[in-house]
Amino acid sequence: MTKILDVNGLVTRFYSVDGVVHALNEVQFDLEPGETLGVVGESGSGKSVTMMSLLGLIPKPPGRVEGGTAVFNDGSDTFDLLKLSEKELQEVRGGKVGFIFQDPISSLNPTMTIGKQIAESMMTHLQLGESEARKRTINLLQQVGIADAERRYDSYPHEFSGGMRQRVMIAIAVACEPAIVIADEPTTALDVTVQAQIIELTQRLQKQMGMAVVWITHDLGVVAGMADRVLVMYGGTVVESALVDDLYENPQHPYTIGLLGAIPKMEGEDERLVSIEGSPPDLLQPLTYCPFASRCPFVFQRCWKERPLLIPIGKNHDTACFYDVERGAPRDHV
Amino acid sequence: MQRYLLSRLVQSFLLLLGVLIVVFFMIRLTGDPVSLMVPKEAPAEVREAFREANGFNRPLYAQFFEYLLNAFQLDLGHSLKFRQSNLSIIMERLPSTVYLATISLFLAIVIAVPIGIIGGFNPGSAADTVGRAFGLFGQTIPGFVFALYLILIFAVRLGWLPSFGRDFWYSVILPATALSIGGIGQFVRLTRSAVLEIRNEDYIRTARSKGLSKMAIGARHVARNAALALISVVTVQYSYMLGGSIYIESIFAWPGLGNLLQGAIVDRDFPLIQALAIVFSFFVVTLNLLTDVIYAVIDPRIRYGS
Amino acid sequence: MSNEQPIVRVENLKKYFPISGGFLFNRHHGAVKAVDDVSFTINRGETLGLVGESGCGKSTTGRAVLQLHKPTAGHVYFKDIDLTTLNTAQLRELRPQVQMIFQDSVASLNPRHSVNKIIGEPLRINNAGSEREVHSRVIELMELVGLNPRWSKRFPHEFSGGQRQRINIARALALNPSFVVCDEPISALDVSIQAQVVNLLKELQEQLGLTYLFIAHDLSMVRHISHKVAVMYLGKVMELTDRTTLFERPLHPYSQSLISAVPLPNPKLERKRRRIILQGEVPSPLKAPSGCVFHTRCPLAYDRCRTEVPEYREVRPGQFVACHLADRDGSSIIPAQIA
Amino acid sequence: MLRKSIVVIFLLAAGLLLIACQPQTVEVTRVVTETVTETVTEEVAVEVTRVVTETDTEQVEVTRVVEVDAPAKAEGELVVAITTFPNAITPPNAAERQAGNVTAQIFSGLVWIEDDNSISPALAESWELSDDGKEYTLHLRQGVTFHNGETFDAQDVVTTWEAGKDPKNAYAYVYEEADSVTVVDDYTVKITTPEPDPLFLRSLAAWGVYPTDYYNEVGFEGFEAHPISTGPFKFVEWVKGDKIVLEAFEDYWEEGLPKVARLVFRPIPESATRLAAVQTGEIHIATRFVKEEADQVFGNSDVRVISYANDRSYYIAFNNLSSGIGQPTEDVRVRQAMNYAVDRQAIVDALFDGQATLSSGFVSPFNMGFDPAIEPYPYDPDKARELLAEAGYPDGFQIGFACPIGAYPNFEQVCEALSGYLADVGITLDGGEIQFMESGQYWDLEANKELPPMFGDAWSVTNGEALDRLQGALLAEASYAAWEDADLRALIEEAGSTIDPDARAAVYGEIHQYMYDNPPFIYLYYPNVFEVVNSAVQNYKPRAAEDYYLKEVFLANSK
Amino acid sequence: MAGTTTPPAVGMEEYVEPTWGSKLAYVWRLLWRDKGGLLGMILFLLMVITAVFAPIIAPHDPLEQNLRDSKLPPAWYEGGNWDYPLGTDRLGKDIFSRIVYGTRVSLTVAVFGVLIAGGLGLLAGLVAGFMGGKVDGAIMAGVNLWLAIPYLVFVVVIASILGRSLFNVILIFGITDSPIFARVTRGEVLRIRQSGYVESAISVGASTSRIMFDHILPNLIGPLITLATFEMSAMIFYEAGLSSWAERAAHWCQLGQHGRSLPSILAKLPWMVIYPGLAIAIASLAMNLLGDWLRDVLDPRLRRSRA
Repeated sequence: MTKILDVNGLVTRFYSVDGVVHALNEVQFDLEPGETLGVVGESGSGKSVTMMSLLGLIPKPPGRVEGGTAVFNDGSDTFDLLKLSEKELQEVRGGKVGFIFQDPISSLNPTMTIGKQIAESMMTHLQLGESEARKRTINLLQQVGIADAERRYDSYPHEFSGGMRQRVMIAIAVACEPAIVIADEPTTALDVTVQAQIIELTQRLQKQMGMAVVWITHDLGVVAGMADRVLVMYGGTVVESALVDDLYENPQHPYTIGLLGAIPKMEGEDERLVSIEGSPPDLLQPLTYCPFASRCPFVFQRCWKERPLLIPIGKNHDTACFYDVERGAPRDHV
Repeated sequence: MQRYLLSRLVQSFLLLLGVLIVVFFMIRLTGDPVSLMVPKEAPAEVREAFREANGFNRPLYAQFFEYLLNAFQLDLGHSLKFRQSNLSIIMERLPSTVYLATISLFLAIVIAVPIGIIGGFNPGSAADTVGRAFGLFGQTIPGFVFALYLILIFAVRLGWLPSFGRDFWYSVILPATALSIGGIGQFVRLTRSAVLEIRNEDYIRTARSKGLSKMAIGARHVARNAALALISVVTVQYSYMLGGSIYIESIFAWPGLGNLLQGAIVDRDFPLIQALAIVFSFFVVTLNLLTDVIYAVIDPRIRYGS
Repeated sequence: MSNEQPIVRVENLKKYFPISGGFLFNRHHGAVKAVDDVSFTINRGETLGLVGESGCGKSTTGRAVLQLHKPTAGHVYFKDIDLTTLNTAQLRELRPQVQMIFQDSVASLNPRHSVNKIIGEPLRINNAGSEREVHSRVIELMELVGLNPRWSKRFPHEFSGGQRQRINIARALALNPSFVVCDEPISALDVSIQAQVVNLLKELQEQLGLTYLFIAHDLSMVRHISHKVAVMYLGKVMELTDRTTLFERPLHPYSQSLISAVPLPNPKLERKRRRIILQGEVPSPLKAPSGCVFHTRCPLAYDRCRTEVPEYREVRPGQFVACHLADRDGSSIIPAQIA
Repeated sequence: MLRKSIVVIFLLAAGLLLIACQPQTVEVTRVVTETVTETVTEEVAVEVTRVVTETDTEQVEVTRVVEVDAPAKAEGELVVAITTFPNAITPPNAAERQAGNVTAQIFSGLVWIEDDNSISPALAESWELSDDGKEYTLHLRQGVTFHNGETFDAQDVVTTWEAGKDPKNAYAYVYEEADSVTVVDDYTVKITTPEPDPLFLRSLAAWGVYPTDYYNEVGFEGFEAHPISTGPFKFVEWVKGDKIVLEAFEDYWEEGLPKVARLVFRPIPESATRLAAVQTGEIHIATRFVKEEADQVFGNSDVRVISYANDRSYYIAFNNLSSGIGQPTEDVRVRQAMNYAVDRQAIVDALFDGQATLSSGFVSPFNMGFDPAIEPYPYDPDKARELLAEAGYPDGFQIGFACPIGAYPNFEQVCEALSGYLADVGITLDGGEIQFMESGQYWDLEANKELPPMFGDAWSVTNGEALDRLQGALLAEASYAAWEDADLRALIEEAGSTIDPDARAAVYGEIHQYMYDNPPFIYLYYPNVFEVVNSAVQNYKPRAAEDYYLKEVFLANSK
Repeated sequence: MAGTTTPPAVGMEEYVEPTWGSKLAYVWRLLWRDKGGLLGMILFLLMVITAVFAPIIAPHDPLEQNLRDSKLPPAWYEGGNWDYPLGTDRLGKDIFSRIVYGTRVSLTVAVFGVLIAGGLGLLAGLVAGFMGGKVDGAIMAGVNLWLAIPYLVFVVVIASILGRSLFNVILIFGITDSPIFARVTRGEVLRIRQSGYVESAISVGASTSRIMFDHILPNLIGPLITLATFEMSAMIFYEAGLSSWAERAAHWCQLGQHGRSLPSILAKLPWMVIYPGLAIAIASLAMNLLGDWLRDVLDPRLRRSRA
């Protein structure tokens, strides 16, 4: 199967007051059509920046995408996202790639009716007239589970609850039936019961429309249930990538191991949580050694001298670490 | 929303009442009105007659209550100089001032807002630089100096436009330009910063993620929200233009309220100054109220809000 | 815990926020019943977890217990002293013993104060010794919570989120309190950091014999740290019991759905699990539903729930529930719902 | 950002370039210029501008030769700028000179004051004065009609008097100078005054007549809104704050007048705007400029400058009624010394480009009885020091000094300059500085005699006699007087009751001399005023009191 | 765990207490980044230096008149001389010296005007924001009332009652400008009161005065300094217009003193207006630029924390 998205060596930097923030350091991943890719990592690890960089959504200045390729191939078209002009990118955004953002309160324009905010996308990409767009928007609103869609078309965001707003966001993202939907922590701001609703809705729409979904989250629980594959990011780089079962059963990167250990179990007696001591890396320094070195329990001298690259260690399982956790010794052939 | 507006209405009314009281006593603090108003050459008995005729011999509280009572009946007293009801004098001049202020405001908005929007969308660009400089220029050049140069250039040197008065439709061009320059400066800066701020809002990111063009984002998402940020400033500026255009009206011999006030101050026509102060305050209060109404109309969060 | 002696006793606590406004004169249009008739006890050295979705009143409960919000009604006994009857001065005297850790570690630290000043503030307020003594206590506290004492002159923005929360904890512990309300202390933190803070809180509890009221919306964390758990919904406690019982045999349909909604970090289990997905969202506390407040979303609701407020009572020893169904047959509804 | 700032400065500089293009002109024209307008022949008016440069070479430049061809009938529109917004345009109410000038075109008075200050008949063709000097019998002109067609007769004079002394009027007291006005027959009226009043007949010039029927019909307010009299122009409309429009009255009693069909007054308070508007041709006559402004139109053939002395005497008053009691200024030598200490000419040169007449007393060169032999005090600081030493103040003294702000042109600077000269002879100021005050507050204090022992002021008269000014400033009971001198009082009272003009002139001469020797003031100057008029304007003659009559003015056709 | 030698972790470096030097260096970095702020700061410092050392800088007494040298053009024009670098006015006073001393006056007016306005506003805003309820309502009603009354009424009234003096100009600015400070202060107080650190201070038993002086006031400084800068710019601007007002003191421009003849002066003696006018424009520009910069630097919402 051809990959719908193949990203290699993506580098993004932010030129801030305090210096250059090395936000992305040669990020590498791919996406198959129709699959769900979970992207996990803590804040600042570069999960959102990666996706925003691909579609030219990072604020410029101070941001700058400085390297890499991101080949998009939906069967009919093949092109490098990073080489597109702003105008070409506009066609991709919303048309071929939909976005769902974290905070549905601030992510919707407070002074525009939600109907218009959805229809706008259709009118731009599908060249629909206003009435046609309205019809399809109402239809879409019903699909995302908003009752009384006809009337709600003319409502403003503040009249909606958080969960409803997130449904609207989803409607905006899928309005033009994109090939990829990128969901950037879409449930973080929501309550558990609502989170469950949103997850279910996304999965249903994904099946219906056959989209690939990139689900960015810091919650390993959320992706466990829905992702096909999981990408773990740390310090602006991908540290591990594996099929979901493989990752949870057989994590290879010390960071992934730590992350899994940090989540309390929902059954049985509680043991002490595994905590990853220390703080996330300072991205003001260029990444010349392993970003996790300062917090890694397995760290050894090489980790401070060299940056580990993503290497395949099993079927569909890559990791960026010099240490073989299973063997309890440094990898020798890397 | 009606409740909200009603309550704002009542508040405005109370505010006006406060203005009436404060203005009365402040004006009275300035001294014996009689010696200010009677010509220097007039003999003493004339002064006393005048005092009596105008009721200045009564106790202050009696004068105050009469003034208040009259004010409620829209009687703002009589001008000493013009010997007419202040309100009728003011009403004669009001249309000119409103006309000038409105054109100026329109001019300021039409010129400044696009400059601000362009600057806000392209911070650091050449257009932004020029726009900001223009804004600073507007805020640093005194309006009346600017006005004099407008006359020198466009009336005297080039002979394109009349130098004073309100005789032709194009008479308004020079005074309106002079009056709007300060507002332009302010609007450029505010629009720019509003746009800059809105550009960083999450919903603009959402709009971009939909693949909208810059134009569409600017027109549909930024403009309305930036307008919200500008409304209160625009109304403040408008009330300034209505009330603070003394220099400009005077320079252009524009038959408006500012000119009237200038004359009233020169002539020490305190009843008229008092009435004008009240009318200007009325503008301010009304415009504040109007701001609230506009907000209520265009900001859906207030329109349906709690 | 063996020590079954209640240190905190909350009885019928209510906190209503009046809605007022209007022109000319403030008129009361009603009240938001943020906390409506909540009762619980916490034993010495124990942790009571308080969970619920946003807007359920759990934070208000925490603040009302500490009298940071004056309760509308009810009593809060701390070591048999009724806090609700104390005046400001008396309360101030008692403050050292009851402390709070706040949610937002960024906002709860004054950006213009150094760490030394922040952690030392409670000591200074309560005149706990000379400046030198205060400083040495600050150093001690920083070490206790795992902060490098040499950073005491730094300012909050120079710390990471986890470190800031440690500063918060150190401040709360400065006066050797016996009871600490932790208001969502970890929800703003990254997963790996959450574990650090929770571990720290647990260690401190063991070390210092602290009693916690632990407020959170993350059920797995609450399960991890708590001895007893209370589930709140729209200002009322729906269910209160020890944590094992709650997570294994919840009686209230709300508890059940809440637990079932927690995503498990285990793909196989997660795929197998059947969720109870509640419809809709928490209604506005302004317009709380009649009868059982949960009836609008309850998959099992019937007529009685719409009209009659279910009594909050001990259905089984140590398990308090407010549900009509539990009244009929507490145990029978569980297996049907949870896979 | 630096780039931005540079642009800002550039823009500012660009704005200033407009200003900066002026200095060259300035330097070139930094000459003492004197503009004189004279009519050379009856046929042709030649405007001659004589430029006297610093090197004293004389240049005569004929700027424009205009056909003088007075039109047979009234034609054209004359636009005149006035500097304030008139409060009213009826004689008893028109509060100041500018409003009075509008009024003067609509109304005619009973007598007419000629340019040389002599009195000639107007609506009263002749008159007799009773022996006791209190009763005037006026014989009125026949066949005069009002603008509305009413015929003018004796009853109208009574109406005028009655309407004029209505206390609602600002100048009611002018009419109250008459005790009674009675009709003798249709064209004869008798007017009595309580005391013999040498100036009374003059004030009848200001009694613009009211039409009885019309006034009774419309009343006070109605008349204010639409005045009707027998003047050369009739009222058309008054757009408040914008313009007053008059048009020629065809049945005006003086044959062949007026000569313009329409007369429009435009209030333009800002002098720069007036100057601009007269240059653009939007207005024909603009008044009240200072020398520097008039210089701006130098060389512009579309307009010409008219300058003339204004009978407004500027002075620094001393006080011996209240605050000045016990001060050194009570000594006449000190007051003389202070008059010697000031270099008037330098002040006038610096601040008025020399365009002012120096003052030697309160009787001005434009007044009856002025003695040209009395020269202004020369600048002689040594003499001043000598006199001070003689008076017992060899090291000078300290004294309070106040000046009004915004009342008179350049007066603040004049006061400053003056204080500098006083300091040179050792006279310093209380508090180290002049007490400057807003004019309203200033008059207030002046009327209450609460100003410091030394204060600046000015006093103008409009009737060619110094009497009003003398009475107002030097009789203790007058509102604004600060000085009392028994001898001087006797002289002033004598002037006030001497009816015979020649005898009165002699008294004025005595007063002039007395006040020179025994100065109650530091005398300053009479400033020239400047007007700029369109070259087409003919026959325009303003007077020293800044009043003018436009009935004979016409607009030349040639352009 | 593999026991290894680990260099000090990133972000864990020894904390060095900032010295004055390092603080200044930081400010310098912030200035260097925003060249407008830099320009504003340089101009502002120049103004301060000029004001402080006016007697040393100015070649003449600003009040010294010399009628013989009146109306001289600037030195580089024909007829000018370097005794009077920027020429003289009609009384022969040195324009340059007057600008130098005028800087003093303008700065005095701006600084004290802002101090009065800020003081009054701060007090009112603090009380309103902190007490809330009826007190707040009453104070804010007063503030709105104050704002609704035209500024000229204050000018006319204060001029009439107190006469004209530098002090009264300051007083007018102080009084008319204070509502702005009151509003901003109140808004900030309300915001800070809601903040977590105030709540946590209450929870450790902090007294009201401690909260006020230790928590609220220090956090008000940033926004108020920024506001003060902008208001000072406005005051310098308006002081020039009102300077007719404060007589005697050597003012920039003295527009009012020239009164109606200003335009003719512009035409005939332009240096009397251009250079003082330029001084005002530059001062106003400096304060505006400085204000923009301070807003960026002091506004905690815009400040970047070290990650």
